[in-house]
Amino acid sequence: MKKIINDPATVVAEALHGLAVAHPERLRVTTDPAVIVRTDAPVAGKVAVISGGGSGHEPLHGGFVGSGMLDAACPGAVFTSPTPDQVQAAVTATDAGAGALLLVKNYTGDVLNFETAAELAEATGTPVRSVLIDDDVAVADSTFTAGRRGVGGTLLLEKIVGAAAERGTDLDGCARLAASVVAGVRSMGVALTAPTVPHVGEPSFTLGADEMEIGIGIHGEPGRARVPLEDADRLVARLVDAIVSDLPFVAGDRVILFTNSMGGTPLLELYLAHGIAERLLAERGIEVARRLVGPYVTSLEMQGMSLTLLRADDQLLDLWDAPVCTPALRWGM
Amino acid sequence: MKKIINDPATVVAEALHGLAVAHPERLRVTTDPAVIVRTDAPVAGKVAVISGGGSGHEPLHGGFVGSGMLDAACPGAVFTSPTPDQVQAAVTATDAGAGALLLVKNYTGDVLNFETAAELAEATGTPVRSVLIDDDVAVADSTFTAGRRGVGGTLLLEKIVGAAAERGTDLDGCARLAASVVAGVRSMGVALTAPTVPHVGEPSFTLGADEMEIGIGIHGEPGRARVPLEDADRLVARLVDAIVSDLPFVAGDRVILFTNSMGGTPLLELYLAHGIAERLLAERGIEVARRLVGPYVTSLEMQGMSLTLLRADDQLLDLWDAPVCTPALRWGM
Amino acid sequence: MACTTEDVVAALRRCAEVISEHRDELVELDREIGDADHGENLNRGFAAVVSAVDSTMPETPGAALKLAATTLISKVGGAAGPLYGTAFLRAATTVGDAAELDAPMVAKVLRAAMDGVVARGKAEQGDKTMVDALHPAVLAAESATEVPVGELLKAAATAASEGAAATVPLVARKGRASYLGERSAGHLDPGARSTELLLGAFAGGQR
Amino acid sequence: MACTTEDVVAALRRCAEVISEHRDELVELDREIGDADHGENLNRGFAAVVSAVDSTMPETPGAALKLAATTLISKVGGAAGPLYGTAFLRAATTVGDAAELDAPMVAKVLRAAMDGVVARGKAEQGDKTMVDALHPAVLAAESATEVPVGELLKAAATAASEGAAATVPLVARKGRASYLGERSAGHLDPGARSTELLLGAFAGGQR
Ligand SMILES: Nc1ncnc2c1ncn2[C@@H]1O[C@H](COP(=O)(O)OP(=O)(O)O)[C@@H](O)[C@H]1O
Ligand SMILES: Nc1ncnc2c1ncn2[C@@H]1O[C@H](COP(=O)(O)OP(=O)(O)O)[C@@H](O)[C@H]1O
Ligand SMILES: [Mg+2]
Ligand SMILES: [Mg+2]
Ligand SMILES: [Mg+2]
Ligand SMILES: [Mg+2]
Repeated sequence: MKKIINDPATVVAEALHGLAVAHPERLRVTTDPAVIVRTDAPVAGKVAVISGGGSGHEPLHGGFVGSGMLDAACPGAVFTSPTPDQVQAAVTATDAGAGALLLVKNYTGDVLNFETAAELAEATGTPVRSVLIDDDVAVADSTFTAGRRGVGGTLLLEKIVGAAAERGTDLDGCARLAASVVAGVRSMGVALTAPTVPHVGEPSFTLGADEMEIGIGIHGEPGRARVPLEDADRLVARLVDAIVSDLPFVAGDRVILFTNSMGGTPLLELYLAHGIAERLLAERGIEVARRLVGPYVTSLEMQGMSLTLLRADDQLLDLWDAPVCTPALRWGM
Repeated sequence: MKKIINDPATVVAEALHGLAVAHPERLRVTTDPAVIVRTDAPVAGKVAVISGGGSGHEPLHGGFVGSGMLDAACPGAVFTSPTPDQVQAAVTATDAGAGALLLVKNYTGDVLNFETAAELAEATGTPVRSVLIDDDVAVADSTFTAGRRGVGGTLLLEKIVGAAAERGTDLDGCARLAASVVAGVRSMGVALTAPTVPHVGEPSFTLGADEMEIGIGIHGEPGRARVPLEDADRLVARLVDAIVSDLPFVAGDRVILFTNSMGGTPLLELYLAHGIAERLLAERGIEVARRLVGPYVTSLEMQGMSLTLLRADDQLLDLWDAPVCTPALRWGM
Repeated sequence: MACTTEDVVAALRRCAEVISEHRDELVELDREIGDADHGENLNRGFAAVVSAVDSTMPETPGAALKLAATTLISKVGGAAGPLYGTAFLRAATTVGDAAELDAPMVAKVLRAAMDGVVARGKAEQGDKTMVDALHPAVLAAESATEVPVGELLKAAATAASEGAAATVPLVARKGRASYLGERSAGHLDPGARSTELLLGAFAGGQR
Repeated sequence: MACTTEDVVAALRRCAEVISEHRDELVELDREIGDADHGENLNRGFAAVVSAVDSTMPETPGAALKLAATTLISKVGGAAGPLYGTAFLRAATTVGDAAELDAPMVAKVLRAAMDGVVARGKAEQGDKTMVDALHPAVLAAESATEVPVGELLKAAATAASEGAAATVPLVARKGRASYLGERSAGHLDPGARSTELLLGAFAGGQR
């Protein structure tokens, strides 16, 4: 295993320390339980927007803490959902009386831990609402699975709900908005290589030199199918087809297109893929109104990419455009 | 070779297309010769700040085109310096009568091609100045080498000079400022793995499973020494020691610290390394006044990192803080 | 031969030992059909349980089980954290402040633990989860309430072991392994295996 | 037997062929002590030179050389682009508008080309660059001005070949290979090798 670390057991704690010293003006980090909180929290009168999940997906979620997006993030161990006390501590640190909205990626561990935390927080009198995001079309949404996973759409959800909360939308309004984003967002990813979790020391799965995994999860969970490597045109078409036909997105739709690197895929390739995605959407009459390209929802050093599409009306676009000031996403301020 | 591409021969052209459609409001891309230009160029009365170099280092340079930073960037083939006509076309597209400043990384190819372009541009009547950046302390600066390479410091140079030009500093002033940045900036990097250039198809060099290359260049050029893998504390100390003792940086200095991923090193590790660097600098009495952490000056998917330190007075910090609006670096607007 | 506070604490220590010994195996099982953290998470959690009992010295079996529950909930994360946490919490509630646990009580405790897991995780038998090890263990315990607690626990552990082994051919329908669909068949479920190990540790740490 | 426009154009086509055949070898040489692009860059450049002469049909040897020069400068990039571009440019200037080149002129052209490379790149003999192949080639040409142009070019190519081979033990002091210091010894310089190939192509394309 080749990594710039000291000890697998302390990777997350040391990285959190680095995050804190890197962004002293925007966030502070508490340890035990580990929580990343915007410096000005609690913000009077504002709904607290909180997310979290396993570490190893950076900048998700800690990189999105700040004005206009998350009030706090709860980083678990690498690829492991955080514990209820982390979530509780996040609620306590950000609660300004307007309640807290928990944005939870749909994985059994995340769901159970956030659920437990929500019960505990409600018991202390803070109104808490949870919204599950399950945008990954690679997984069949049936009783034979744990349901669709939350992947790239999480970023769009955090940005848009964060903007609404910043503008003073109340807890119910934020929860309704979040549900509408979840209803209109779909993603799918592909992996060319496997990530290596520090405490494991070897790749999470084995892919042949000429293979790729279509429909990969962001923890290196296997996806829909293992297929021979193919060129970018074909590969991007696969993702676009699966996503578009799922919702479905139709001619005339306006969308936000998010082209995401899983970490190890360089920008050169990512922009190339983005260009293809834009062309394929244009061919279907789908209008890309906004776009984001970069490594934002990653799986350590895994090579691969994902596409996320969100059907967006004027309100969503306006919230997307609203000022945001976080370590990883910043505009308008 | 596992890459999201169609054909090695068209990677750069296709990626440039993707960049253009991803950022229509900020930049436009011309092909043949390939140039990335901010949409509002030429900006009346403003010195044009132009850089460029081989592709594969994204977001450098194209991701830094926009208000407050570069007016244009010239992307060469992967790891290959651009040609004089690209640079000439960039000058033509951005020349507003106040002249052009070329920021050139010190590699033989870049130096020769920019030099040729400068001669050609001067011949057409545009005043052109060139500044070489050679911040890589890994290379001995002697008559036995092509001199130090330009690496991470390039980003700081582009940001600071770009801000000055945006404020109306004239060509001489911009060139003097650039020289002062070059005089005060030092970098060094390390690689854990090798990048694979699309037209080559195999890794640029071979590192054993337990080896790392100290003092790596951003094209996978070998560095100072190949040594056994070591933990983050030791590795970061190596980089800090080499950089600090070179200028030297001394107690009481205020610096901008830039912790850079070479591409394949995930943010989790990068923040961890950043935390160590801040601690080591604090121990030496060097004050980190500003910091930047991320994959900004990369070498395709190479795992590794670099540190860059710039001694910064109030003027440089003020220019660093000035608004910037580019695909990869954005604040204040 | 009933089960005292010391027995429960000793059993918790054996759990930590067994999990630590099998950490890599559980990681590897989870790497095959999950995300390779099960062994690491449980190991972190049970190490914390040992620290907690070291510094707190619980006074009843129920207090020991509750301490284990809250520690697991706050240290493990993932799916297994809340599931095992709930199991220990329900066990503690069932025990109340009894000073010793006899065989019928232990059987009740195991059933309550399983019900807690099912209430949280909604898994049924055959979904290829820890429930597949827990369920036969509970049945075995319930038909061994006449024997000493040690015997009962051994019977439960043996049944858990068989239940775990029986997960190999199953297709997962809950948890992360369910994303694999048919590809999850042919692998031992890591949670079922850890349940087997934990019950083994309670039964005497022989396995 | 002097050298006509057709001869120069044919030689340029042979250059493109030889470089294309040796693309991978030049990439590999550059991978060892540089950045693995030399073969790719020259191949792109000479393919463009062929397109250029196809569409422009130069009317004098000088025009053909100038077309090659500007095409290489605008298509190759890297160190080799401006260096070879300058070499061809100086060659074109030296030729002027002569319709044919005799042996003394070819020797002068080669010297001018080398001077151009040295003026741009500031490399001296022994720095482990293309100059180490060019320099012996120029000397060989200058002592062969009495023989037909074809013979002169063969002598130059042979000398270039020896000069290139002699770069193997050298430690690089210019270009990207210089970063390697002592580690650059033991490798053939890619630029010296391409110079050898190009002069071989001019001499008849036999190698
Ligand atoms: N819904 C569920 N009900 C019961 N057990 C479950 C459920 N989901 C997962 N599990 C168990 O949890 C185990 C995985 O635990 P762990 O790896 O710690 O969590 P995660 O999947 O979050 O990484 C599985 O092997 C399975 O036995
Ligand atoms: N200063 C110089 N003078 C002469 N030749 C040089 C000089 N620097 C480099 N070269 C030649 O250029 C070759 C490398 O060319 P190429 O790989 O195309 O450029 P780059 O190093 O920019 O990638 C070297 O092998 C060497 O022969
Ligand atoms: Mg997990
Ligand atoms: Mg090069
Ligand atoms: Mg797991
Ligand atoms: Mg080269």
